[in-house]
Amino acid sequence: MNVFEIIGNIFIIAGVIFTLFGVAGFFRFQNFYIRILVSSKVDAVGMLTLVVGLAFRHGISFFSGKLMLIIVVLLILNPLVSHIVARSAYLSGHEVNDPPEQS
Amino acid sequence: MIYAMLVFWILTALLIVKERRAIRIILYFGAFSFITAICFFLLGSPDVAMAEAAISTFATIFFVICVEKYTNLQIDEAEKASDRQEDKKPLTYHLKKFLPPLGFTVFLCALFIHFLPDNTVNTFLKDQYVERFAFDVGGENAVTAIYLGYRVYDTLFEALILVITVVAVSHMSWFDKTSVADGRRSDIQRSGMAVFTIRIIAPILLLFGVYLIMNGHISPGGGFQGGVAIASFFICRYMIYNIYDISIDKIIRAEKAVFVVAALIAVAAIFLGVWARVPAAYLDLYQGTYLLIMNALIGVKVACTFIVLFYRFVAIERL
Amino acid sequence: MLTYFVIVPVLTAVLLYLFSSAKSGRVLAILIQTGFVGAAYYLFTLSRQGEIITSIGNYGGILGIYLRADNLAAVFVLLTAIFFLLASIYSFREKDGSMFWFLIFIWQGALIGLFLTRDFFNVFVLVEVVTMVVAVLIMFNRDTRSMYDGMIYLLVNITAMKFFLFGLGYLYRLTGALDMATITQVLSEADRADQILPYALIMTAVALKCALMPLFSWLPKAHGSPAAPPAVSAILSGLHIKSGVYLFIRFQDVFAAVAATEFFLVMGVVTGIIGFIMAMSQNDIKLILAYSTISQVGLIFVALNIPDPYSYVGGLYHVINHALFKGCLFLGAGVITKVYGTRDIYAIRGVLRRMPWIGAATLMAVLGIAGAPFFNGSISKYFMVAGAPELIGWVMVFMSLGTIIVFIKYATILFGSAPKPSEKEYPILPEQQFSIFVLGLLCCVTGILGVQTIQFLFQTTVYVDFMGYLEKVLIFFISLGVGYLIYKYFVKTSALLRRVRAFELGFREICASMGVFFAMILLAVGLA
Amino acid sequence: MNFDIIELFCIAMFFIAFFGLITSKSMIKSVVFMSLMEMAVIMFFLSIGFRSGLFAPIGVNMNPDYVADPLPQALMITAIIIGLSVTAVTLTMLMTLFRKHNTTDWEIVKKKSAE
Repeated sequence: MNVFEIIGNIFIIAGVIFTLFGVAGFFRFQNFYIRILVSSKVDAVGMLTLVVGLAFRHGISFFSGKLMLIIVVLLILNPLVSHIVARSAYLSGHEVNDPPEQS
Repeated sequence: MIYAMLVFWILTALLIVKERRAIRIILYFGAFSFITAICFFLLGSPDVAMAEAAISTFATIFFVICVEKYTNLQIDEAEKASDRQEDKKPLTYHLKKFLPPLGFTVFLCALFIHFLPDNTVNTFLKDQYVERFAFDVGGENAVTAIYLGYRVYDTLFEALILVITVVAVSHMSWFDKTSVADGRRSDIQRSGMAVFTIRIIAPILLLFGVYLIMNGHISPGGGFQGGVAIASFFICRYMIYNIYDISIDKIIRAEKAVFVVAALIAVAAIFLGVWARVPAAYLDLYQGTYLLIMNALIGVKVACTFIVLFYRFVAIERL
Repeated sequence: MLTYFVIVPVLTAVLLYLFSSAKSGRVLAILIQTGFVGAAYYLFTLSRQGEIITSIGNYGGILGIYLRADNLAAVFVLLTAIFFLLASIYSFREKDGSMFWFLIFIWQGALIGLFLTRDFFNVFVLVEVVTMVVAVLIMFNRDTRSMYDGMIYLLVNITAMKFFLFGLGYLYRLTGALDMATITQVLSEADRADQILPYALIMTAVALKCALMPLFSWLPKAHGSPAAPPAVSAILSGLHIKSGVYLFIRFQDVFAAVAATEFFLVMGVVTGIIGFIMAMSQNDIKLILAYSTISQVGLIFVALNIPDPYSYVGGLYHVINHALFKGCLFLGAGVITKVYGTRDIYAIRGVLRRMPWIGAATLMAVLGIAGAPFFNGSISKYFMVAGAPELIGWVMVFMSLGTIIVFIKYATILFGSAPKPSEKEYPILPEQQFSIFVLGLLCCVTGILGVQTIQFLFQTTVYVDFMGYLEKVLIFFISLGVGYLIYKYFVKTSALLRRVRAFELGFREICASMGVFFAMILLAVGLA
Repeated sequence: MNFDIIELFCIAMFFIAFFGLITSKSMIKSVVFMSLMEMAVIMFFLSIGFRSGLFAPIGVNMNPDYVADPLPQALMITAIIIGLSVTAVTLTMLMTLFRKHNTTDWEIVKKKSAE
């Protein structure tokens, strides 16, 4: 196991942890907008770290180049998806603030 | 890996069975198609996976437009009300309703498994295809070789089905004319950020489509997948400029013309057996040209079909 | 060479759609159809000297797709060509012309492809093409009822083809080939237990195409759809349903080891009997004809599954005869409903007086389907019964008694006094009269020259025993009398039939019946 | 018995879809279940002769023992396209029926069409 592979494994483990936190947060929060925020973490940080880890494991090769391309596309598209979901929720009249709690 | 994915596959299907609200069914269906595409890839068939991924995009768009209309027509409210009534009924009522079909299905499934053949897989045709395709049809992608070489007769009919689909969709719709008034603005509310990002993505998509078509015979992909990618470039165009200015009539005619040309080339090159008479020195060149031209023609044809379908659904069915 | 029989109509369709105006299009269409009949006849004469095989692309082995024209296929191609020519002449002035011709030509090309192909997956693709085309043609006039009919037709048939594709998967895994000839060879040496499942799956789809008993409910909707163009109904009922019968004949040959002939024989009897009971109960003339198609298909299935050459030839001949008389009746019904402005059988009277040519043709077709002496139905029914064991022979006589009752009911529209023509008279077009009358005349000709026609088409020498034929004539007249009595005292007044009339399965029930049929055939083959 | 696990998954999916077809009231759901049924069959075709470790049939001088079967793949691309065409056509019909009857329930549409 060389240095690249070790770094790659660390990245992958970190990515899995990010994803786990994202999923946990998704179930933890009830507000729709907070859920979007949390789930976009899964997409952006978790996925990104995983792909970077994979690229490290493979060293410098054609395959890593393709992975870099995927990272670029992900960086462009993930925020866009979250943005559009949140925007259309807002436009269709979803409340931003939590409704006052009834006791 | 594949088994884990298959378990998810079944779970999504069960979710669809259980769900009553149409819009959620469509969302689950999107997830289902995505998982299916991954399974196809894991089964060693990137071509089919790509086709499935591309198709599911369009299928989801069509479904969403349908369901959107359906919600606007206030059917959904009525259905929700009836759902609520159904939910109030006791459990025995639901059991009575669902047990007979469930029992019947399980019975059929048991019969099916009881008569399951346990033969070994016969690889008679596979071996021959894998060994001979490079000589007979050329290229490096065996799937494309079969699709455009050995079984191009089937492919022609498949292209014909797309022609019929376009005709059917424009004929059977409630809207009589083929296209809406050109240059009409659509009613979507655009977001500046989306437009900005799509402007970056769209050229990449177009390039990707052309790449898939040009490399169809040596790498995964081909005319069909590339054509769908090109069609999605036009979706991006619609989202950026927000205007219906594409003349659908012309595209429909172009599509049919391309079909005729593709059929004639297939007849000339394959049905007449010309490839067998080409001198050996030129065979590679001949085959490469043939595959490239056929891929390009099918790509253009599929792109035309999907543009027409998309514009029909977005511009007319949503009205 | 055979590929051109498929490719030419398809390309013609697209080119006509692209480049022709409404007027030139229809003239060109008729001309091309006429040429096609000549080509089909040429193919038929060639096929009499032996099977013609075309390999697409000359790839050797079974790598490519093969087309073949043996005697059976050539007869079906000839029938297709003639039928489409007459239907095209009939709908010469159809509105929305370019679209109509586009669909008709594609339909023709795909049907011919279905008859010629020797490749299983090709069958799947072509059936899907045909299904789509037919669905569009059924709802050609876009009224609400036909929209629902077309939708049911499309969904049900596509679902059935999923069964077919699943079976094809098992077949491919077992044999490693898609070519029918190779598969036949491999299956003859394969284990019987391995063939049961693919056979059951594939036959479920084929049985749905033929509208065998639990799976019939889509057919009257599709064939009797009120707003569909008459030519479309005629082709559907006369020819299109036969593509299912043709596939059945082919697949029975392929799966010789597991072929469930007795099962299909019983299903044929059940289909025939329930078909004519349903037909009797209807009051809509198009629906009567559609349900009678179901009963006739049942009769054909009985004949094809009797292991006797006479019955087999009789069944094949009945396939052709049924195309002739049912085509004539449907085309005639198209004109009659237009002229009278109603489809109610009790409201239409005096067709013979009002439209003598069409009335005469309809009369000939009715006599043909009822099996009157010297008409084609009697010849094919004679051969069918001649080869059958005695019990089945009497069952067939019973089934033709049912047909006679149905067509006594139908024939009442011919007689009586015509009501006063309304002020806005629908013009009876000469070309429509022509094609209806030609079909009616063919019913008569193929009856008088029955033996010679069978000799000409199938190269099988058959003999009509004079005394036997006389006996059949006697049986016909007895059943005619009995049928008239039953019609007079039962059909007209029965409350039971009124309840049967409303019987109609929805989409979910048809799917469930597909499952029932699948289980039935699986058990029938597996426990045999 | 000698069977493949993927095959069992496909059979399960086929019958889940069948169950959906015979129980679903909504027309949209029926269309979705038809797609599901088709996916089950396609998955079955692709799994014919598959074992883990097979590569995609792309490259030169391949050994048939180490690549997946290319024929089902070529066939299934055709099947997928046919499936999409059917979906598009059916949805168009559905839209027309919605507008006329304002419902998606099979039973109600059947009743209203018969009038």
